[in-house]
Amino acid sequence: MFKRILIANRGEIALRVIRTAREMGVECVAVYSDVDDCALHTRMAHVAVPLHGVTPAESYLDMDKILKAAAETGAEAIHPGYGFLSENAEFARRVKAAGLAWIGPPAEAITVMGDKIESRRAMAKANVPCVPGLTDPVDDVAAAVKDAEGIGYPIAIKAAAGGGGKGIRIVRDPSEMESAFRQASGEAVSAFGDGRLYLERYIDNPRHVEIQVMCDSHGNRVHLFERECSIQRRHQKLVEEAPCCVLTDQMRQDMGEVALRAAEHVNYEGAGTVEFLWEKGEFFFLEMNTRLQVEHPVTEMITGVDLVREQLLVAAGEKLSITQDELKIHGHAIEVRINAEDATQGYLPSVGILHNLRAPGGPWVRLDTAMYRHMEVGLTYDPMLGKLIVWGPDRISAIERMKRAIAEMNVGGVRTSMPAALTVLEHPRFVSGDIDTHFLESLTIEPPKEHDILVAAACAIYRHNKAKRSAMDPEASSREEWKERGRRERSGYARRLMERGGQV
Amino acid sequence: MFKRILIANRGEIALRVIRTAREMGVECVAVYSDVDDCALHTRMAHVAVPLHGVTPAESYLDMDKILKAAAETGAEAIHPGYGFLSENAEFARRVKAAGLAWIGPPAEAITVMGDKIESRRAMAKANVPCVPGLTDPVDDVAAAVKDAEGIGYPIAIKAAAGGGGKGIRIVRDPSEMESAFRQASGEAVSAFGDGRLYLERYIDNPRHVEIQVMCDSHGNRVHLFERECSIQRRHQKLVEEAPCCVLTDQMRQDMGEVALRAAEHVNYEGAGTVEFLWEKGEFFFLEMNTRLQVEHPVTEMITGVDLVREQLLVAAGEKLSITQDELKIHGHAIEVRINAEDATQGYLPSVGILHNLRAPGGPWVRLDTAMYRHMEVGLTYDPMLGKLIVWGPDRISAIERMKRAIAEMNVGGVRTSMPAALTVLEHPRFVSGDIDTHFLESLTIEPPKEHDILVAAACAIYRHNKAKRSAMDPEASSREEWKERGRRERSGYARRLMERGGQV
Amino acid sequence: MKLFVDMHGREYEVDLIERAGQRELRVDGKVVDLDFREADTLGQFIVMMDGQSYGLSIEGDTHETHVTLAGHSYAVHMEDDRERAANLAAKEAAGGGGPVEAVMPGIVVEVLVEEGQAVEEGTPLLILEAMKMQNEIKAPGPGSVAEVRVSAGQTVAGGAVLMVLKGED
Amino acid sequence: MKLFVDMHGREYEVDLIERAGQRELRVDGKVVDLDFREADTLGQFIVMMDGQSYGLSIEGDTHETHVTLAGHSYAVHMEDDRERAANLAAKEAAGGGGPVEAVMPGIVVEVLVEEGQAVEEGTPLLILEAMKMQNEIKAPGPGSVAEVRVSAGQTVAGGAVLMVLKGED
Repeated sequence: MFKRILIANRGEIALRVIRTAREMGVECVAVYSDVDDCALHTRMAHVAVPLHGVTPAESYLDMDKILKAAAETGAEAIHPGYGFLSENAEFARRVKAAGLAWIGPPAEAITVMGDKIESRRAMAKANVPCVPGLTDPVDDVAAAVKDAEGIGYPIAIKAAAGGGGKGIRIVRDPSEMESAFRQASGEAVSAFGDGRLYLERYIDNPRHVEIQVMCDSHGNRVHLFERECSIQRRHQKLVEEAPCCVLTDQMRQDMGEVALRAAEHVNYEGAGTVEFLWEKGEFFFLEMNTRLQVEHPVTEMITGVDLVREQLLVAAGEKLSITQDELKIHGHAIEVRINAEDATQGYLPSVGILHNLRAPGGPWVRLDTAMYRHMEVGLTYDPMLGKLIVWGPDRISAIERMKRAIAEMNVGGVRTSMPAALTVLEHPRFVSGDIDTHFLESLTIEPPKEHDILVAAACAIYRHNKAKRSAMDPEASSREEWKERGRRERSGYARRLMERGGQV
Repeated sequence: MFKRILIANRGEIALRVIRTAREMGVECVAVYSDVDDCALHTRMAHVAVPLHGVTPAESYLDMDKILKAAAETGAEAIHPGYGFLSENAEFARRVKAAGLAWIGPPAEAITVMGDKIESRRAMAKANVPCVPGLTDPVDDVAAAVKDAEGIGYPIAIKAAAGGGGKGIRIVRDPSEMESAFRQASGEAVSAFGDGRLYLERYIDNPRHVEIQVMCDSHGNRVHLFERECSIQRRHQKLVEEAPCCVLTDQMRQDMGEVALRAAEHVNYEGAGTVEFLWEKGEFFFLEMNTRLQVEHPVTEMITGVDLVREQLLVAAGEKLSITQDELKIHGHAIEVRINAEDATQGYLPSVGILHNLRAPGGPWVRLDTAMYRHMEVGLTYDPMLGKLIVWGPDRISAIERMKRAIAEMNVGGVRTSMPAALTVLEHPRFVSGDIDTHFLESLTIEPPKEHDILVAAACAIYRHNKAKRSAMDPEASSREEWKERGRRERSGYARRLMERGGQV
Repeated sequence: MKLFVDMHGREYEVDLIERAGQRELRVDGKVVDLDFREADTLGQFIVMMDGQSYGLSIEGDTHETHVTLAGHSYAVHMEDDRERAANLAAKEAAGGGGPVEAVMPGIVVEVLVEEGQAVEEGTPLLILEAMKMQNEIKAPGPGSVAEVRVSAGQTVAGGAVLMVLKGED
Repeated sequence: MKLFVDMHGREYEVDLIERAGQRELRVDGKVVDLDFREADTLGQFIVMMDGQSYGLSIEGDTHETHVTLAGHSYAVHMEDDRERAANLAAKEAAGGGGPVEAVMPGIVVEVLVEEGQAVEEGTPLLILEAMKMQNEIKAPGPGSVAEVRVSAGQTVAGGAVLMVLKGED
């Protein structure tokens, strides 16, 4: 096993890797941008190397800086986490060329699976069922309208270089094609620097079901069952669970075998996820994510397998510690993502200082987060602040436990996606398991009226007490306000916006 | 199932019960003393009833007040937690007489098992192996010296009404008997109001191994395997784990069957623990705790069974949700108790305000605690502030995980037992499983020297920065100090000590 | 003190009178008996009402507060008589139009209208990119564009005025 | 600034010089290069030293601080030259005797010695009950009992003087 690895990431996933590495006796090198100089991953690593710079491009996406940090600290391997450079084949190649181990799949697998069109071709060859559609990018709107007729409406326009739902547009009628094509192309260029689009049949009410696979370099491959991720908005998942309540054992086995076929076809190694659209018992290959996923904890909770540990074993050339026969589903797990966004205001991004954190606890509650008191939440990085995960012996008890855990939690200083998750968990359709990928978007997130009187009265007293305090000690209270303003003005987010010429 | 229950307790165990009750849709009534008016159990219950008063006798031990609160709030059952009234047969009887369900065993079982001498008699009848000793209390020192010769030294002097190690003294030579007898008798009177003592052979290097049992009112009885609790000091456990690494499957089954025999003999219902001394493959009945135990989470983690849920089911007259055949040991779990005591200073009690809390997180880490920011830790109640629990697929990975979790945690404002737990977990004897009930007392708890330079340098800068701040803003810094002093003076602990005529 | 309390469009009138240390509280005219305690100095509160106990988080200032209660989040706006009158007057003065503000910080990708152009309710005004997602900002009602204050490529803060509309008379 | 830093009987001499905004730090004469940052205002710090990163909690005042580092707890006592001299003088003045203080708050169960009585090192002086456990307080060295300040049943605070001993000359 490695003595020391470098983690080319930040936030909760950097911490997630540090935790398992510590438990394995592996030292961790953290890298950090200027804004992350007091971040938890910086504090909890054994060695922390400043990358300088603020934007992802200046820091966590800068391959040269990261490889230099690895060389200088004697790291033997690089874990990319998710996002940033995790699905960058060039980086994987450069890591290996530098004589380091890459804690991820071979660059070739990343390349094939990272391209929507290439991956469809490869999967068709491997006899993996795909959604009806074209395997070539379309040139322009006219071609798109023509091709769409062959595939049949509704049509999904997708970015060839895409992922995470970015650059996707749905077209239900030829008349909508022009506007959708232009928007999708724009987003694809802006997000990926590659405007190529392709068309696919749009499955109307699918569930998003994905299979976790793990492969080592000795030809051992296992799948760790499925995750149900239909609760999403703009293709961003919010609530994930395992297992999926509509899969039969036979279907689970079939999907697992198809996923392993897909992995084998691209000589996969390490952790990967094969995503499927599922409708009425049929399933179609959507894409393969060639990295550890945000929602991996639900799989860990139902199997007892530490996926990061397996990743490290595989990258060090060792064998998987588990076989397919040993893997069993034990109970039910649910994850809720804690995003800095105001779910009651159309999921607007929310920024601020986390001054009032309250974490849930008790049996079978897991919190994966890099939040800390006084942390500043800005717009520079991903809005996901952490994940709340629960386990229960069955789905209903897991739902009840998650509702309990959310009720205990408070992330003071920003608004979060938790009220949306709670609304989902309380909804009869979710409880009965009757969901699809449109379910979340159909919900209006609003606090229940039940406690309005209480809240109104409490706020009035809060205001009254605050006013009374100012009256009694006007100096202290103006000092408070001054401090508050100072904090806002000094805050890195404001400073950076100013530097970039914006207003605050 | 009940609609509403009352929890006659405070702290982490009150929270533990509230959490499961919430998940089952059962409302909770909390009761609270004057010092607990902002405690987490008060905040997280559905209904909170003030008991007034400060000392346990004035609040959590006052049966009249608690029964009145139950009547007024329409609670249908009472959960006593552990400690306080949990093993008080009179209270169990009064709860039932008031027409409420008692979430615990029948009063008769409490009575028999609560008396050291009675319980030994009963167990001998049930063919449960006991430690050599007398079944009658000894009258005085002279009688003790005489009886001890028949049993053989070393001798343990125990309080007949005792529990939790209180009032126990070990005598290795007749010359030590007088002083030990006097101390034990004094402690027994002060702790239990009952000075009766009995003698027992003292097993020199035993392990403390206990079996969790659960019984319903329909004659169903299961054991949930063992807990290893040898890491203790003055009979107060510090680190607990499940399973015990020296037990064979056969021995586990034997001990489980003996424990069920013990439970059956006293018509047990609900959750209980049969404690054994274990030495070289032999085991002897020590006592039965007729309540949920502090260390129940390690059993929950390896079995997936929520013991509080089973308690509620049984008390409501329902059947256990699990059978012996379904129960399997899954992995390994460890618990560390977080006590407010300075392990580096001979475990002196530590009091203060918790102003700097940092909780650990990540995979398979559970924190059961009622700590909150600004909580005052005094001497009125038990010094146990909470418990850290981890799970791993095997013992070694659980140990590594616990070390990692302890390293992430900080309880600022008081000293805790965590450095002692860490010293245990890092010790080769513990790692190899070679422990007995004297192991912890043999350790000197001292921080390692390795980081002394770092700590000394950091403290110097800390002092320097503090001094600089005072110099720059003397008014603010004297205000700080004044506030600090005010906080101390206002603090309930100080106030109460003053009221009782003490000095602060 | 009389307060108009708005949460998500639901409005309540709260009267709070303190007399000789006794507090009387009415919401929409009905007496509310409430025990309110600060659990720490950082925003955690405990409230007892109608025999029930609630743990709340409250953050914010005397006008805009956020309350978290059992996992749900309440955005609460408070005005007293005087503030309400002032706010109403300001609103009236703006007619059907008024400033279009950036609801979040971001980058202007494209401005879709020109000064003087007439707009309907829902007419796309500009595209704002934030968190890598593009969002169309639409006209809140019919009118015309009085002033465009931003251009493509510009970074704007949350609350920044993007353009000013003139309402229909 | 020169500081004598004691932790659990291990003593270090720290020199801290700040010149033109540059800080130079020596521990026992050896230069230590340390990056020290406050992560919040409540006691969390991050320290980088010798290429390693450490998350620390530091609490306390300028004389007695407690540090938590990777689960271990350090009780740190600091004195500068002047404070050290004063403390040494005070210690000397007390001779081998001095006050016996309650190391924790509790209740006096029994006083086992009388004024004027001679004691050896380890002679039980009194029994103090705290957290329901009885603890014998023993004489720290040989001498005699100069004064008994408490009696059975009395509640005492941590640090309270229980009796005063006279050391052997």
